[in-house]
Amino acid sequence: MANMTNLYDSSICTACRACQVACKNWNQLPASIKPFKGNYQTHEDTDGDTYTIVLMNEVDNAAHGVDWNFAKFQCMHCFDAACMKVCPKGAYTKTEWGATIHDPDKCIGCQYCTYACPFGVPKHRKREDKIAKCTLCADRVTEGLAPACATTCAPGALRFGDRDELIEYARERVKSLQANGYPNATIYGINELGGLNKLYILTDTPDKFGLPVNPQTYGTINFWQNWVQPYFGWLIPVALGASAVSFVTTRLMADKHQDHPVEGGHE
Amino acid sequence: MKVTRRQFLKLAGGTAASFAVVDLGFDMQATAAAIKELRIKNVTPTPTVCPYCASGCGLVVYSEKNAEGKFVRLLSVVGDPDNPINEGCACSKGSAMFNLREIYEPETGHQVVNPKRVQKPLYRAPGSEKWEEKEWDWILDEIAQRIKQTRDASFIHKEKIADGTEIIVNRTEKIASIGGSGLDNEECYLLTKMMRSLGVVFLETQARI
Amino acid sequence: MQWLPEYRDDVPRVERFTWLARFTHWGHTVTFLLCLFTGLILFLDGVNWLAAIFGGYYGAGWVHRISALAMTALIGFGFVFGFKGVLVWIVDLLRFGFNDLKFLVLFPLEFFGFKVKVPPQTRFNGGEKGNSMITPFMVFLLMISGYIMWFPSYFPASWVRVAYPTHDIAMILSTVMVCMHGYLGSFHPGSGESFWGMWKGTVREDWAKHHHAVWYEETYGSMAGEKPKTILGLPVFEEYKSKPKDAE
Amino acid sequence: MTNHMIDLKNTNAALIMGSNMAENHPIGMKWLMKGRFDPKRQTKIIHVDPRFTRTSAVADIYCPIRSGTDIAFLGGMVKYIIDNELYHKDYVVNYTNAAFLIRDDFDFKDGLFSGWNPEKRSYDVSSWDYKYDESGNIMRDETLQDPRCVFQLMKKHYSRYDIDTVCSITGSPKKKYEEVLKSYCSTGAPDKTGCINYAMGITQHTVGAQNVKAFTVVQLLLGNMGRPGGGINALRGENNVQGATDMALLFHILPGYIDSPTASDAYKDLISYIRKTTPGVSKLPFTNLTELRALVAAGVKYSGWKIHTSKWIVSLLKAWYGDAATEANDFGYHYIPKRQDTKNYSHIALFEAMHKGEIDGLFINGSNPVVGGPNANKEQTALTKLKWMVSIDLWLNESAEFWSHTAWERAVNNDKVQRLTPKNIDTEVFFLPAAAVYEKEGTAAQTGRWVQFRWKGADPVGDSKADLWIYNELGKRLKALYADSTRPEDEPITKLTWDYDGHPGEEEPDILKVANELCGYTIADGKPVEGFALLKDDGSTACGNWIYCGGTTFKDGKMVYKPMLRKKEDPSGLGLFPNWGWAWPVNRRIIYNRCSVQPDGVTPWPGDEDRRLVWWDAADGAGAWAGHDVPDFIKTTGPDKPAFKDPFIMRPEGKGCLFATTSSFKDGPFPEHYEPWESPVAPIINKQAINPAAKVWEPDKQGKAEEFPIIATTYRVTEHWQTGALTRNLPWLAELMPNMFVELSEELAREKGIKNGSKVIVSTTRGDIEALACVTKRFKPFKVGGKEVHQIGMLWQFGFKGYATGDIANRLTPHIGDANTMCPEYKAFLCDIRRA
Repeated sequence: MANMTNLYDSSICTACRACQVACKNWNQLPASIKPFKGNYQTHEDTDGDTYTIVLMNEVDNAAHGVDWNFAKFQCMHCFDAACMKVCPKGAYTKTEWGATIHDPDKCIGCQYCTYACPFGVPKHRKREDKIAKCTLCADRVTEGLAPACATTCAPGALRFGDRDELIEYARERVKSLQANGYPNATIYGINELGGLNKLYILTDTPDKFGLPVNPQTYGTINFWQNWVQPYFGWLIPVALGASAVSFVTTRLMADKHQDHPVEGGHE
Repeated sequence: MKVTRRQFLKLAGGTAASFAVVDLGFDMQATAAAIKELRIKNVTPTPTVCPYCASGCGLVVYSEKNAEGKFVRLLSVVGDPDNPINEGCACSKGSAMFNLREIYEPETGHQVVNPKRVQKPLYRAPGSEKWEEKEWDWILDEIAQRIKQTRDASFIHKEKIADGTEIIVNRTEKIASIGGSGLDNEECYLLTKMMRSLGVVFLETQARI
Repeated sequence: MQWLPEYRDDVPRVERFTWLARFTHWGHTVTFLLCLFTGLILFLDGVNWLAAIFGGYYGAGWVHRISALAMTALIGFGFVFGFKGVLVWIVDLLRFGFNDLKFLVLFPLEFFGFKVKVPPQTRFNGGEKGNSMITPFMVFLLMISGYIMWFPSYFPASWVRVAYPTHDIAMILSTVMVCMHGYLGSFHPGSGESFWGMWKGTVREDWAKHHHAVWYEETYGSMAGEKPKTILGLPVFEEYKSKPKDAE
Repeated sequence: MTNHMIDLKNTNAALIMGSNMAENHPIGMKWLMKGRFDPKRQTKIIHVDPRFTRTSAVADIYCPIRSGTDIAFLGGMVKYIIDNELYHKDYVVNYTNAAFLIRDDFDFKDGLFSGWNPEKRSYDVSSWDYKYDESGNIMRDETLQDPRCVFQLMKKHYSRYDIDTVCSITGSPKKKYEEVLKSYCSTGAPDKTGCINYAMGITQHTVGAQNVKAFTVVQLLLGNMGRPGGGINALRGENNVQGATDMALLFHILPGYIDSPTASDAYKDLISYIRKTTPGVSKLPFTNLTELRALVAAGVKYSGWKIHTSKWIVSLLKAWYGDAATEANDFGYHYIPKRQDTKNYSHIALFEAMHKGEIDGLFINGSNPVVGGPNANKEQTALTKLKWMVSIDLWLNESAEFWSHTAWERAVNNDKVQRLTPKNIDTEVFFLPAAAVYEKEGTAAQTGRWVQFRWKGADPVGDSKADLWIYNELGKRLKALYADSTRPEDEPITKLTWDYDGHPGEEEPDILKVANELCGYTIADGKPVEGFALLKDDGSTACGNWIYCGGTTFKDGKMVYKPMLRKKEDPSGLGLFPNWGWAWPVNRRIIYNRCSVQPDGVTPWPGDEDRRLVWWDAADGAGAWAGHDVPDFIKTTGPDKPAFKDPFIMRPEGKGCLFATTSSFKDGPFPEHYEPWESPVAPIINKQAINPAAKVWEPDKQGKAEEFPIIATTYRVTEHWQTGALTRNLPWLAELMPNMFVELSEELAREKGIKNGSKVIVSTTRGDIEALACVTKRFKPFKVGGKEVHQIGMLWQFGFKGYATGDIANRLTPHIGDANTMCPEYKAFLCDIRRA
């Protein structure tokens, strides 16, 4: 099944943040007004009412003087999704086309996913005590529409389509960028975390955009999910089982030594 | 992937809006139950034009109507995919057009009318610290009275020009009008016609500044 | 088949636990079990019925939190009002020694009903000492990690990330301990009387002599009158290892 | 815009100057990006701006420029084009006035053109004119060698603008400047076009109009006017500022850009008015319209399309005064107010008059001068001198609540700034809640002159009403108040046509009635006039605005309002979409489009076949102009007519003006660099400190570099719009830009000890504001005339109302405007900044 995703091109994005508003418009999200802190990027992170933001980073660049790097940031819809791994209620599912969908009806607001996510994307929405995050506009895509963010993007920095085809296009584009003053241009999302269902064309290395260079699922999460949850838990039934066996065997043995009064201890 | 353009939603009249449609190549009915139903399905959009910069981007308004066809509430306002200027795109301002009328409350998430919108004509008396709600009839009559008083008291019908002859000038310099660049053409036209006929010469719009 | 030994007040009994100790113990039992069952809803899949008992996940979540708060309060309560008792307990744990090791080695046999001869034990036997060390530590971990998870925004994200597996592991280990403790403290034929010790506060004198010979001797037996060495005003009976009294 | 938004995809290079296009006209970037990825165009995006913006972030070349030095920048470009012979020779010779000879008494010295009158601080413009031969023809030299030809005069004028001098004025790094020159001037090749996109960064200067004029010179030299992908594109900021201007909500014009009359001999009656406003007829013998018609039929030299002015004004008067407009009463010409000849009524003048207490009543129609007006402290105080004020808006904006307590709170106690309380403000305020854009219907003209209809998609909130309803009701009530009057001075009202009510039972006015009057109808049958060529000056047609004539038609027994058209076809592939909405004039999408074909009228420019818009079709009967676009030319003007090679039909000489003759400009026929009113440096290229013809309103308020050494400018961000009333009240936009901030360089921040995100105070002679600091790498100090100058930038979109609030930047800006337009100089003034 083909994976459908957004390709974001940082060389085209003007950071108008229409995607951010269109997302709120489509997903019926209230504003979360926070004070200005000295950067155009007013939201430092996604929150329960903000599924997507645009990262803005000013970087000195010897060749250009200054670069103002933009990167749309939202759920990366990782193929190997940590949120899905840790969710105790199985609220996360993966669609056939690669979106990681969170079901608020199953969510109990425990926020494990928030901290498990290498990008810290899923966020707690206080008024409902549920997690909320980007759905890749699954409701739109299922009906044949592109996601709200990609639909509204004026300069065309967001393209929605078949992941493999987008990767092919991105490779060409990055080559051209590398030849035209952006030697560090790169694609982000092909292999990171075993593949993201979000792709980025970056004009520089990911760290210059505020993206983790080599995102990893946290070791503690892996330990927990791969060892603790599946194996350690068996200790409990083992303990219960042993008690049950003991319950029987001690009484059987006691029957053999009828000469000893039980009440004073078994000896 | 095939990106096709097909008639997505059946629309009335000459206001057909087609959408950039993605052909996923498989039946999407089987997807997770967590996915919400498309809330603009079977809703006829109304085309309009963005009120912000002068690029003239088309927008479409999706509204919920009751059985009698009366407007109930907004569903969404998005870029008009048919408009050749923006082809369905909208910038952050255009994308926020829903908020012009309605908002989602942060505390409850409920959809309510934007509380900043003024819903009644208001009057502020000289020296007062507050507004008073008024009816349209009252306020329009009062304004018409003020215009007449000021105009009649300050009207210059005839004036001598440099060569000493007297000509009709029909103006008042006591009334001024500014703004109007956010109005529709028809509204601007009525405004310019009304103001000029009142003799207003202090007539300005945002084009100047 | 007999579940618990009969409670007999026609035989001599000696006091084993004060009302405060018993109160905090059973308080912990209740709150721990509430936490456990409400928590298991998250740990296990397909136990929605369990959540339903507590009024759904939302309700279960609050039962979990309130129980956790109650447990924390009990600990505080125990420390404040039973400070001396806690110290006694700790001091007894500090007496972990050769006899306890021997007990632990032999214990599995006894556990399944084999007849073994265990060395005389102090107030708490080797197994109980182990439980007394592991369970509180686990509860401590559960508390810390639990509160971090409850209020994640006040802690560094890395702490929160560690808190989840910690809570899980601590839960598993403490639950294992609690299972064993619960069984041994009640239905295990050898220790049934200890249930009454915690329930009524007293145990049969013969049982005490048999199972906790050192404690019995120090408290009620031959050495009861001796002025023990003290640390912080509390009795320390180091020597008794060297001159054990045969219980039989 | 001479071209339009979609046309940006056809360009080879876009020079964005004085505009932050990506932020303020984001959809324009869509089309530039299409061009960038089109292998045929490979559009280069060049951004010239004092500050590295989100436009710069995606531009191919970014070149910094000190605020207010655009003419120096462009003058250097003109010199570069001429020196390197990069101009489009055929175009320049045939389509511009380069070859025209100028009068011998025209001269330029020490920064002053000939005719300067130091007492009046104005020019006698008579020497800025062409040389005529005995038969009244303009003398020309098509070899461009005559020292008195425009081309040679221009070459001489800009010879002073060498790259080093320019960079020492503008503060641009030389390397970057050269990159811009090389890249943009390459569009002088006949197969290439380049467009210039500008906005208020160009116009809001004391040399605003001349800045645009400098674009004209560059674009004409490079042969970029009237061709797809070319043009001078004013990116207009308000959705219908074009329409409001078309409708003449400006003191100096009547609808359709014809002069508004003054109380002077030249405008004393209709015939005088026509004589004054129609090119070429001033000396012709006529005393009535019949005689004029005969003269026009016989042909009038150097008149251009404006020869039809009489038809436009008479049709306008017929539309306004109906049966009361007859030839006997000059068609009611005297009902239109005549302003004082020498008095200025523009925004600054209006508020100066108001401040003096000369105005009693004010209408604010969806505007917010307390935030948006220059010298906002003064403009706010001016409002207190009114007896009454009407504000029509969606929100209680800062101007509607100028009397409130918060309106007078100031961050800094400054005894020069007046502070009042509601108690001592006696202005009566009437607030009329208006419906939002999609709660009503009507048309708007976008920046490319496309007029599009907006349908009603929702009901107005509460009791709010469409502005059309408000004006209609008010008009009706005024007419009722004057109904019994027989006084002649009340005739403008009693005779005014005012019939826009909808069908009985409908509350809303009938918008099609307004449309019909606006676009013109025949008096006899009330049916639409199909185009302005059909308007008459005998009273048989009525048309509220001649340039909108043709916007309506009659089809299948019904009136069709063309802005409602939504047919999405683009046969040419150039993005013209002729049946989408309607563009004035007569649905022409690119004006001056005669230039897109060679002088012979048939051959496309070499290598540029696919950008030919119109052509002469000899096969069509006796021959006619045809094309993808509606030809901006008289359809029947064939090769046999002298005007065949005159593409600029609105000009008397028919050519694009490198040299602006006589009354076109008040401050010179060639753009010359002058420093802003408040400048940190002494003049470098001439001896004049500021544009000599600019009117100084408040000489005592001029900030001096010793006290205020930092250049300040104001601008907008993409998340907010204009004064912010329409965005700061929207939570989704308020969260994106929640507070007022000042951008400054890291260097200046270090010097002043200012931390990013901390509070700062910015002061000028007009006032002080508090804002948050945004310390950025995107501002860098300029090296100007050998010294380092700092520039800071502020958002002017904040105020004390709405979800996003902050101090009003315009409390700092001066009351001084452009010499021609009086557009205030918001973009370059002096200030100081300190920690709060």
